[in-house]
Amino acid sequence: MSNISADHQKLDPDEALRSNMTRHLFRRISAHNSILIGGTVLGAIVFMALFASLLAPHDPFSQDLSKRLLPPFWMEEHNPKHILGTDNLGRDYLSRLIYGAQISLMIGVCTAIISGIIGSALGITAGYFGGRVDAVITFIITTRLSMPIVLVALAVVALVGGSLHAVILVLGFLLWDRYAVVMRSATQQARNMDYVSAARAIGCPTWRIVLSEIFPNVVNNLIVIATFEVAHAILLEASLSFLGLGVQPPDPSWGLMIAEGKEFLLFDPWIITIPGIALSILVLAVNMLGDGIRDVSAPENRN
Amino acid sequence: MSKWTKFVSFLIASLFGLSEAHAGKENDTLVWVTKFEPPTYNYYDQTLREGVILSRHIWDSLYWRDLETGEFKPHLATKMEYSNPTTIDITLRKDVVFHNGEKFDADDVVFTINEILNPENKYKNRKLISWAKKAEKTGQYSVRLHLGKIFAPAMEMLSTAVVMYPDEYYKKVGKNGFARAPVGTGPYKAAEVVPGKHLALERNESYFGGAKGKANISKVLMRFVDEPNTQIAELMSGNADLIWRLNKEQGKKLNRVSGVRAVAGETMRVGYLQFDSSGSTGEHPLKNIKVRQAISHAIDRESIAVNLQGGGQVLDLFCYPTQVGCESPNAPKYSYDPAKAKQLLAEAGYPNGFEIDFYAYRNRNFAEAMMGFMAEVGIKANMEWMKYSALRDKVRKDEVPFNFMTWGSGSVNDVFRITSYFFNHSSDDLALDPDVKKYLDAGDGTIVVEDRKKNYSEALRLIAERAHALPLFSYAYYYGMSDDLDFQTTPDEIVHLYRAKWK
Amino acid sequence: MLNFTVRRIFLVILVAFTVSVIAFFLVRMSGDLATALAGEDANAQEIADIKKIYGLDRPLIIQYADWLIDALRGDFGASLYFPETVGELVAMRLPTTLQLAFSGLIISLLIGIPFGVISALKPDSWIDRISMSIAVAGQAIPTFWMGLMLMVLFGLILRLTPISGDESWQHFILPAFTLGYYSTPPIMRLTRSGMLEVLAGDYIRTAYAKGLKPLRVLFKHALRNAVIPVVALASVQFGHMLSGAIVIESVFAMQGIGYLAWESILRNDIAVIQAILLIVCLFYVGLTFISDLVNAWLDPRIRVS
Amino acid sequence: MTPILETRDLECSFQISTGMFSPKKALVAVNGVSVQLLKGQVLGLVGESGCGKSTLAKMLLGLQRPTKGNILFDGQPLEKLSQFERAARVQPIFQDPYSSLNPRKTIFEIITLPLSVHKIGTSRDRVLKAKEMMDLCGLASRYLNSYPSQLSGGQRQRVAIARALVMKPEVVICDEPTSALDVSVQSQILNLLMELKNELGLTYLLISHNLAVVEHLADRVAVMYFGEIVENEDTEQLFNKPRHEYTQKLLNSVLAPDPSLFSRGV
Repeated sequence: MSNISADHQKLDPDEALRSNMTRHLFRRISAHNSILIGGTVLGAIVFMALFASLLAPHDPFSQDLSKRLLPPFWMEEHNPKHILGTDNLGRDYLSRLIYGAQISLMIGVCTAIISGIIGSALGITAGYFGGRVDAVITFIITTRLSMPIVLVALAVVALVGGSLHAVILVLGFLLWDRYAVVMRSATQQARNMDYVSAARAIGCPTWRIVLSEIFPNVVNNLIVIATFEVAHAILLEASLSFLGLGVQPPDPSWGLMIAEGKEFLLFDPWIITIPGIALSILVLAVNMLGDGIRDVSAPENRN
Repeated sequence: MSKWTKFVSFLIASLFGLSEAHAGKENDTLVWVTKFEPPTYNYYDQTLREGVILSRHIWDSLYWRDLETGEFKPHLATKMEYSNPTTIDITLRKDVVFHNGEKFDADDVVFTINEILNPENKYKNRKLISWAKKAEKTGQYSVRLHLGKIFAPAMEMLSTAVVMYPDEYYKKVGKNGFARAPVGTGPYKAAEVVPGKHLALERNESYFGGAKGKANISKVLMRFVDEPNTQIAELMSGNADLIWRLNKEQGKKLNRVSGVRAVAGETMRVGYLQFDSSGSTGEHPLKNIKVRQAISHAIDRESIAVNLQGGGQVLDLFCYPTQVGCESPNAPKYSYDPAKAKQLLAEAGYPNGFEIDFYAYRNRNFAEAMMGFMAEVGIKANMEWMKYSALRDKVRKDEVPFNFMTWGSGSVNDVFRITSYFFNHSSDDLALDPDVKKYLDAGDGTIVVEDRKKNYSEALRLIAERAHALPLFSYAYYYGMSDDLDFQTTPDEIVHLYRAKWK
Repeated sequence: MLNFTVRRIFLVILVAFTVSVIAFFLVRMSGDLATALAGEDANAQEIADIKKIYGLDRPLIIQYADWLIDALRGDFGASLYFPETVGELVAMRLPTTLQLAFSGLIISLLIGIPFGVISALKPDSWIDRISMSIAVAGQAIPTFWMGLMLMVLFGLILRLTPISGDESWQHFILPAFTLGYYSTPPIMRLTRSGMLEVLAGDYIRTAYAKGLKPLRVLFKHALRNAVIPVVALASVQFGHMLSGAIVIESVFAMQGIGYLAWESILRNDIAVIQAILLIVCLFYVGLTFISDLVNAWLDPRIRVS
Repeated sequence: MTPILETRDLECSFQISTGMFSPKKALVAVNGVSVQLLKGQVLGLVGESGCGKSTLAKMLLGLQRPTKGNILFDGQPLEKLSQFERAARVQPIFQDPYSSLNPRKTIFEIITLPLSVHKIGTSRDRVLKAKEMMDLCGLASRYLNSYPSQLSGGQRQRVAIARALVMKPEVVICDEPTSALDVSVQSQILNLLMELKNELGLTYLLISHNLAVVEHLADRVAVMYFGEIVENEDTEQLFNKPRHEYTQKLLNSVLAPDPSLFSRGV
């Protein structure tokens, strides 16, 4: 944080000329607001996921077929023991929702990490070395972009079978394109900086230049994209689950909960509304956080 | 709805000029909305249930099994009898014409059977006839069918699944031409085929009747909608008269909606757990008979059938009760008894349970519920969810020790198509029990009904006693229909629309 | 320019070839095709027969070469499920998907551009906040959930629109809206930032100074310039919509290629999946190719680099 | 006196591809340049932008491989030295102190980067060394843990100088060391450079636009024009009696100042 505010103290005279101060301030305030709100909500969900076993009122896997589909508290005939009712197999819906946060977050975060590693490695390599290396990697990126994600993910998951690991790996190996594109251009920018030349003149080995000179200067892009990709992965997993090839039961991902509730949509819409809203809030929070970070770190990118 | 919303709806509706519903009694059109469109209307070239159902409407079989009594009744044929155990002599009706006016005679029967039988013609559902060897014309209205070897349910097949094509028309339009403009003798003719959208059927006014009887409703429109909620919405909004394969909740809730109702219907599809009791997939606890019995006692099949499915019957034998040969009074029954299951597990040397991979391809909620029941006695089953074709493949490669699958017997009302199929040492057989095979071979090898029943009974008793597989329950689901419609469900998983009528 | 074009065409072909390899091997490895073909109640012998009949027992490389040569001739083979050839099948289903994607695109432009313009005119005002919230919310709601909710509301409760199917243009309202809404945020954002930049430019100030009417300045000068990158984005979004159509078509039971692809994956109809993967890819590459050309034509600097 | 750094017929050309199917063309940036840097002296290098000055500097720093010709250091071909050895002897000071300092690193990290790359000294030693260098370059040591963004342009350039000198190199390549700075700061930095040169016995290659600066500081001046050295003389002689037509033009343009020459940069 100190780093970011330190960068803000540098006032670009050009910028000051062009935009008036109030607007600038306004944007920063609203950026901080979205970081605050998004961060708080996301923090709450992460907390819920981390302490699921303490927070959940029931065992999320324990079934009771005679108590299926009990309605949530705002409806008549609800059971006070199950605040959000029970699911198709009579499992406590609130507990499953709490545990589901674990799975959905895990999918989002792990996918973003895997794709982040792949995409940054490709992007930085292409951006730093340029020339043929860049041409080959650009080609790989173009090829990847031309393949429809949902279709390929479905085909692969159909091939290897749906499981938490499979979904994370498949999405991780598919969602790296945005990282690669952004990191490539950020690296191209950074590598033309004199501090890179200075490091080379010092005799710094290439790996060290990439890791300690280039990477710290492009990593803020990485964080912003990562937040969007977390959201993207969570939604994609939900779509895969909806089409029947996502995470497998009894693990309760929110996407799977929506998918399982699909058949009750018409008469018991609360079954998909609850995880649907939870999912939307999670994605919204992650997106807000990403937006905020981007806005806050935007002026410095214009170097 | 408030005045305001009504006004806005009216405004937008008139703006968009929405077409009014075309379903219903007023225009004598039954709209049946179902999930899958048959890939082709050439019945023998596909395996989809919807296609099988259509075969009963557009075409006819030689005999017809009465849906109420189960008796075989003359239909396209006036007489069918065995002249010896591998030869059937058939005499045909003389007054039947196809939808296009072509006369029905022995040439059509011989052509149809020999055409499908020829492997070079690549019919995807050749197995419907593959038990026969060849058909031979013995007169303009008589045919002799050579079986090659004894096939007990031949009569059953000829009375349901084997339907007759018009030879002249078929030769003219070819396999794929026929697929888009099918012609038969049946109670309905295909009036309009719009692939990807719908199929319109019209009543065959010059239908000969036979054992099926003439159709009541003059037009049937079959529409294909993937999403069950959409199907229900279409029914509730009056755009559909009949939908099927609803689950229990949908059925129950639908009954509270005015103008429509839901009816539960049982089918002969059997759910089962298959154990690798022979150990051909390697070492695992299921090789121990006590473990298999423990699992059989651990799962509350009744509860799943009642609570999750809302219908169907719990089965004690590995077959559907109406199937010929599906009786065995001395076979043991496995009641829901977790305590006994735990005790059996302890005796088998697994007092703390064990972990095993559990494969399934449909009814995820049933599988999950079973996993829950097993977890209660200490067995941790890890679900492996696969596509049917992939799972089937894996079973045949001896890579699946424990699976939950289902079997519809191809709507054949004979244990030959289920019990014999799974225990005849084929690659689908994980038990490889020579005693069971011995009795099944004896049952399959005769056409004398009493001998068959005796042998099958022994085989079924051994299967249950040795817990090679656990039959779960028959499948059931709800049909949703408009209140105007009078429609009876049947367990053969076939929607007999020609029997439907308006109230 | 010619050089640039030739280079891009070469890249397009290379990408298409790579995708064809990926599509072929990815799809071919998923489960046994013959088992799928034979249906649920077939036995081992019946399946072995089918394998032989369809030539599925040959080495994969040979099967690939066969397929590629035929595909180059425009023959994508026979569907293993439908009686039509894959070419006929795709030709039959493609219009629905194109109509859906196109109307989705129109809707997202109709929402995205005006909101983007308004929020750029009054940045950080409440209307800016609201349109940005709409945008963010659009990205947070799963499409299938939204589709089902819209269906219940407009189709079932209000009875304003048909519920499912693709027979008339009314059938496209809900699905196109659902699909389009999801693509609105990027268009809105880009319009907004483009407008902000253009409005800050000197020539807009000059135009105002010359005494031109504000609306005229807005539409004639500002919007026209701000919209150029949006057009480029729109072509890419169109490509995304083709694949987004899978979920939408499945929800609304529309017989397009998205739904066809999904069904084909479920029943291992290999030739169809391969063809669709390739076609969607070609669409995407083709669209970016065209937008690249247009951009290069507009901005000569790109050609050189 | 033997030159400490010497180039012989140095040439560098780039392959420019004009299209996939047309042959590549060679763009010659540096063409047969032979210059000598004498120990303890300052060689000024002047010329228009794009004339190949920076390419020459890059080759001397080992950032660009020459296409032809040799670079000799103390009479030895430079290729024989590893980048490591070369780095200890030749160091650069860049034009733009905003881009030459990594914004994500502290002043301490920046100054001691050469030491840590070359694994010289313990971390304690490095702190002392950094403070010593900062002191030498006129920077208060309280900036040790600051980031470049907290420093002014002049201060940044001092950091860049400290980094260049921390390894005690023999030659420093100064590529427009002051042109990005405010006029008021420029002379401070130039004075600092001269002080350090005398104190540490350094040899400079001073690349500049500013002929006044070159005249003031350089012992010899080389004029570069389209990749070639057109004149290489003692400072006094060159400024008094320019021989080459281009040099004359260059000097004239200074007398009648062309604003475009001065306003380039940020």
